[in-house]
Amino acid sequence: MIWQLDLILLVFTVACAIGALVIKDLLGSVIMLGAFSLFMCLLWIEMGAVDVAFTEASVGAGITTVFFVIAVFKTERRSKD
Amino acid sequence: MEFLSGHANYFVYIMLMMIGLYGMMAKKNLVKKLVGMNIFQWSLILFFVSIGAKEGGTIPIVEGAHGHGAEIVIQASHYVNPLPHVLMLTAIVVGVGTTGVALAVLLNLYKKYKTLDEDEIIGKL
Amino acid sequence: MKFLYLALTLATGGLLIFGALDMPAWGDPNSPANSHVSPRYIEQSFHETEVPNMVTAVLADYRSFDTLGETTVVFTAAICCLLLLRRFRKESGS
Amino acid sequence: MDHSQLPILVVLIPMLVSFVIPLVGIWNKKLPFYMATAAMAASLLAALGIMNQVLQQGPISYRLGGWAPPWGIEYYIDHLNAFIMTLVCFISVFICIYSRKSITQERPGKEVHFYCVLLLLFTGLIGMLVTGDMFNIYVFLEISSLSAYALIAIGDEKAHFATFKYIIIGTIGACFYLLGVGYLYMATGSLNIHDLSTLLQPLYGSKVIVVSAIFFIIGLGIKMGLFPLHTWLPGAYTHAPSAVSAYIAPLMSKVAAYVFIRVMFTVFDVSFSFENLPIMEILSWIAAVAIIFGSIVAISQSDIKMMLAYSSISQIGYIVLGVTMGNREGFIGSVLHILNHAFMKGCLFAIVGAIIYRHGTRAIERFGNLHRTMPLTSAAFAVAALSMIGLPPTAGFFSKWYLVLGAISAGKWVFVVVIMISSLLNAVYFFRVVEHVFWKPKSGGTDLPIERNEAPNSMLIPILVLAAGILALGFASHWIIEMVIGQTVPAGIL
Amino acid sequence: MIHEQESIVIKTVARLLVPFIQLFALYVIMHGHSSPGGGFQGGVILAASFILLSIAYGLDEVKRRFSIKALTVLTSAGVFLYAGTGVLCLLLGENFLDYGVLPVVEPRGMGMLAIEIGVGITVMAAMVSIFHDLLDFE
Amino acid sequence: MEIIHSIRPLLAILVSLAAAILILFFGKHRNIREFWTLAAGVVKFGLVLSLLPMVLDGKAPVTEILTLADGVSLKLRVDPLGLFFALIASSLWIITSIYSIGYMRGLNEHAQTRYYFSFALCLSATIGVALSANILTFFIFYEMLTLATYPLVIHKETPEALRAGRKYLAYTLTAGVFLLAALVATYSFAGTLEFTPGGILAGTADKPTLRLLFVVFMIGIGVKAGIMPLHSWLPTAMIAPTPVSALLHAVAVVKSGVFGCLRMLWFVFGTGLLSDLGVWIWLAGFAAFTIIVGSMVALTQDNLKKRLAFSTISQLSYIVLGGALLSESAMIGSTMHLVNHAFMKITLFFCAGAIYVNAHKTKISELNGIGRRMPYTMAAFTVGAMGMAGLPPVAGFISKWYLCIGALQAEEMLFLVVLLASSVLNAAYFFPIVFRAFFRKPEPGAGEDGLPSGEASLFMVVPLCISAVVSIALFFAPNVPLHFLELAKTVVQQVLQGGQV
Repeated sequence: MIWQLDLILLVFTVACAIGALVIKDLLGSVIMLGAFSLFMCLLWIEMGAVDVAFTEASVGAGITTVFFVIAVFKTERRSKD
Repeated sequence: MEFLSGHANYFVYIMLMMIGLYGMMAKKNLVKKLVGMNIFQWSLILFFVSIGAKEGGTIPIVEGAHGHGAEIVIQASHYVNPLPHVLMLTAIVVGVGTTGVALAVLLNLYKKYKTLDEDEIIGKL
Repeated sequence: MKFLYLALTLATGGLLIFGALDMPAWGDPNSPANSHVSPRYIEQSFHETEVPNMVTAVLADYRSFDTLGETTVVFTAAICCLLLLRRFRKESGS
Repeated sequence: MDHSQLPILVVLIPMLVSFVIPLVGIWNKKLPFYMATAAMAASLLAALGIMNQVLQQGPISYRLGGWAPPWGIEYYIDHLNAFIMTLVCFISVFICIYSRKSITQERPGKEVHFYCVLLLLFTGLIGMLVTGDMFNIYVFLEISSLSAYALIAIGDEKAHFATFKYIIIGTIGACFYLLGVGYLYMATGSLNIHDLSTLLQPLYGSKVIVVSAIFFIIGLGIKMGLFPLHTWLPGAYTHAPSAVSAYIAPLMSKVAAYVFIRVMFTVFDVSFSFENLPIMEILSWIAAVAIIFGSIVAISQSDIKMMLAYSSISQIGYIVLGVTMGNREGFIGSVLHILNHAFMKGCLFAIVGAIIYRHGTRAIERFGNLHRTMPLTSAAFAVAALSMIGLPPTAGFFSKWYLVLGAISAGKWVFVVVIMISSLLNAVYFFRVVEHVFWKPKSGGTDLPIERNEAPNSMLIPILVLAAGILALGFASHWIIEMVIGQTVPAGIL
Repeated sequence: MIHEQESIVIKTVARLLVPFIQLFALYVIMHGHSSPGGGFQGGVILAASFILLSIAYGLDEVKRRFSIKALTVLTSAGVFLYAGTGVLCLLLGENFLDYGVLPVVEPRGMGMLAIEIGVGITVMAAMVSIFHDLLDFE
Repeated sequence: MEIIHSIRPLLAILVSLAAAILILFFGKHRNIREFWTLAAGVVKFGLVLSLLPMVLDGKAPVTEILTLADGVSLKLRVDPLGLFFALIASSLWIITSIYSIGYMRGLNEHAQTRYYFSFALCLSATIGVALSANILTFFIFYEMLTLATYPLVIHKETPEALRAGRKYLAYTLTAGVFLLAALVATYSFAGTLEFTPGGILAGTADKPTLRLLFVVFMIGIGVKAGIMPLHSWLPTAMIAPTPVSALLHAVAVVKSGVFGCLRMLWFVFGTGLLSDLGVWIWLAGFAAFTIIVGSMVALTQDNLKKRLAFSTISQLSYIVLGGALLSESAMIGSTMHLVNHAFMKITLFFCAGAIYVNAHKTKISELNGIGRRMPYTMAAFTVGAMGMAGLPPVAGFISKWYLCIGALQAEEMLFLVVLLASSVLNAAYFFPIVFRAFFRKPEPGAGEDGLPSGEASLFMVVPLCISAVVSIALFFAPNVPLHFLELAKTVVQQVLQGGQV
């Protein structure tokens, strides 16, 4: 475990999480959530949780994002907050 | 300082959890609420995986297992704790199930009210 | 209203930090979580189940009922989406 | 079949049947109802078998996958969960029979998947009841929650928004529960309830344990609908289809209350719950506020389902108040109230469903003449309402009796007063409805038609069974307490 | 939202990719014992391949090949395979999901394989089904 | 007391329950329906009467039905006081039933089936109250009585009647809640709820707590007994049909209240404890206040039924006062007044009902000269009025006599003055009615003279004559008809001896 890498990943994860909530464009927000999920996944690989990371990559970053994107396309992209 | 470095992961998970919780409660847009919900759930998963982490442990797959199984002696300290991983696999799947159902409800809501803003929907109820 | 939510969030955060004060250090191999149930999984699972991937061994054998529940969750989610989204002929007819 | 396999069968039968229902539904739309009823009835039989076994031999342990408890998942059934399981199965069977006509009228074309999801909800509830593993409870909690979300969402036009609110709040609740499990796991390394209870003994000073207890209370409080966390409950109960309200209102919060009791009294022991922290003290005050709040808000409702939903909030307060009093009488009162309230609320919501089925209204003002069009239903309503108020010899009286007794033994006179005030408030809002149903003077056109138009038998019989149950439980309450509930009182409670 | 794509490039690439993705998914399911992966991950990847097809060729095209009924059947069949394995153990006289009694070589490994396949099928079908439902909703 | 197991007490309750169901079943055929009412009344009276010899022999028939809580069961026991009340209720039910038939048919009232049904339920509950062996059983029947009376009170279904019903429920249910609290507290102090002569609470808690408990008990029971600050539901409930008022005021509801009051005073607290705590004087004070103020308010009422209602309030407090004075004669007087007041008051109400059915008059000022057209009715009324004022040869004299002697024995001259003053007041508000009826000429104008040509139907006149005759008979031979005086003396001896032990 390399603490520099660890630190960078943690910072990016938090940044993505905040970004996902702050961005006004819903599609951007949802993509940001996917990125958040990917950083999470990297964090877990780094902790030795390969199975969780694999699942997160496929389920979290993959399917969940797809669902969200469909929902956003079906509804609207704008958001007031 | 030692305490901080030893608990850095916990603090990050706490921070993420607060972000997610705030997003779920305070954001007016329903999609944003669900984004918050996902962040909240994943921060919980991060917490669980952190419990199982072990300094100097490797991924929980037995090395050199093929062929000659029985003779291998396995030391618990060599591998990270697999139990939280198992639990979290379940939690991830539960999360995606919840998201799916929530999105289904959300689409129904949009069809009826043509908006995703909570206040506007309450106004139209 | 936002202030209330912020206060609630901060209260939760405070509670979590309060709990974190007594937690074992991150990655401590001797923490209770790493020394009570899991050593048996690590040390014995390969002998007991002949599966090298401990996660799979625990997932599909020791705690396989959880996994059944989890699969049921997926099944439930699918049926729920079906119930909520799919149009049925009778309904559109009426 | 070997008797030792009963604990798994009670969960497995509805689970397997629910998997089959979508397949059967492709070619036959009628069969799923019968399958669901049969599955619930089979579960009921299994639950009765378990009950019998528990009464004769004491608690049962069942190892899933054959693994010894702390490593594998264990089913652990003692008097408390055997009792509540039988209750849940019993009510389920009758509400399932009841739901057929109602759901065919309200949501035509969705019966197949409705019964599949209903059965999954049932599976989730039973799964939470039988298991002796903290994480397993979470999994089944999510099964039941997901199916409840879907079932509520197919209700009336406001149901979707109520469901969305419920999803958000419910997820917070479930996650807080999981967080509590995580903290316990971190402190002990175990997930098994009985393993935890021994491992936790030396750890009660730890902040981790305290925080986990708080998260359990918040999480389960949300799932129960305890007062400040109840905001999802009125909308969800009101806007769900009537059959779903009749199913969810009596059962879901009760099962959450069971988990609450299990966590606070089996996982943590009595000394921790009552002595280390003022948690129980605070909770009992919250419960007292919930009782009064729910009753007062219920009075101002004009929609009967909304009224019943707020009344549920106040009744949950009773249950929590009883267990937090910390004595035998209070605990017995609580468990008895879980039983009684399940019957009463099931009956009341079923009656409302029958009224909606025949007359399509749930505004209390429009119930005039109801006793002429639906005499038996009105009589059942009167019985259930009297029981809610707590008049003897209906069942509601006896749980109130034990609760008051508990409050007096604990020396908490304030709570005696609270229970007294609340039963008066209950009387106010129930007699308002009773007056409309039986005596309201005709007021020009808004009344229901006079000719007799009773609900169809498949709805009427479950209503009457539940109403008869309320009376029977009243007379049998001491017997039930002696046989079962007396054994459920945790060891540390005198 | 998703109509038949005009771009021939996308169609061709998708058609080329899908078999490999599916092969990988099957590998992940079958090899969950000794490497990361298992029923969930494999199932989701398998679902992703169908989702890719839908995106490239349009939903109707995929539906024609892979009907809603088939999805329903698969969703149920997967969980049923899982629970059925457990019931088989019950019928053979042991506790639920105690694979030790299965009459095959390496009973535990085989039992796990069976349930992983079950999980894979269910997850795949469920995800595709949710995807279709979300997309189809009007 | 020798305990013998017998199913008759239970049967006495079930008879009218069964009748209620039969009435509901034969709702369409009014003759059969009313036959059941009467038949059940006669059977019930027979059953209660058959218990009398046993009780006079010093035996206590007991029915234990089922256990309700640890150490408390749904249990019936016939002791002298209970039997005393049961005799009153069951004998008056027969008379009231006959009268109701005349009244309801005379006015062609709606929803008669519901009326008879609730009536039967009411009686069932009243007998239950009378024969309960412990407070919990008492409470169950007491609340059942509340509910069974509600449909009777709002029988007219007008907004006014509904309002009266709401007020009635508000008062009685609140009282029920107080009673429940008191009863649970008693259970947790004493560990038993059995009615025991001499009380069960002595020495179970400190004095301030017991005093508080006493107050809670009295609030719980005092509403139905109409003790003054808690009385206001009673005049409002006058909106009900007259037989119901008669039942409410003379037999079932208020009498259950005072009966309960005596039960709590003598069998839960016990005379010894009461004088230890010194609380009896509070109750006696309230009762005295109620007697005087109730009579004064009655003076101002022009509505006949309202005047009777306030008279009831005042008369009930005689019983409470006698119960609270704790001297032997006062207690006998109080017990005797239960029966005397019942017969006298029911006569008065029957007369009021007969006047209403026949002449449609409700105001006293309209009654000029009615005595000439309805001589029997007004004669009976006069008998009742004399009894109320405590004049011989009507039974009211006996109870007042005992009460006055009791006040002397207790050396409380104030209460003696109260009793005497009240007699004067009673005379002051009853005799003007008699005077108007017999000696004033009908007011001129208004068509004919607005008065009926003759008596009401026999169904109404016969019952009111019977009850008037009984009121007189009770004066001359208080022991002959049903051994009332003997029973009352047994009760008091029991209670006082129990208190000494």
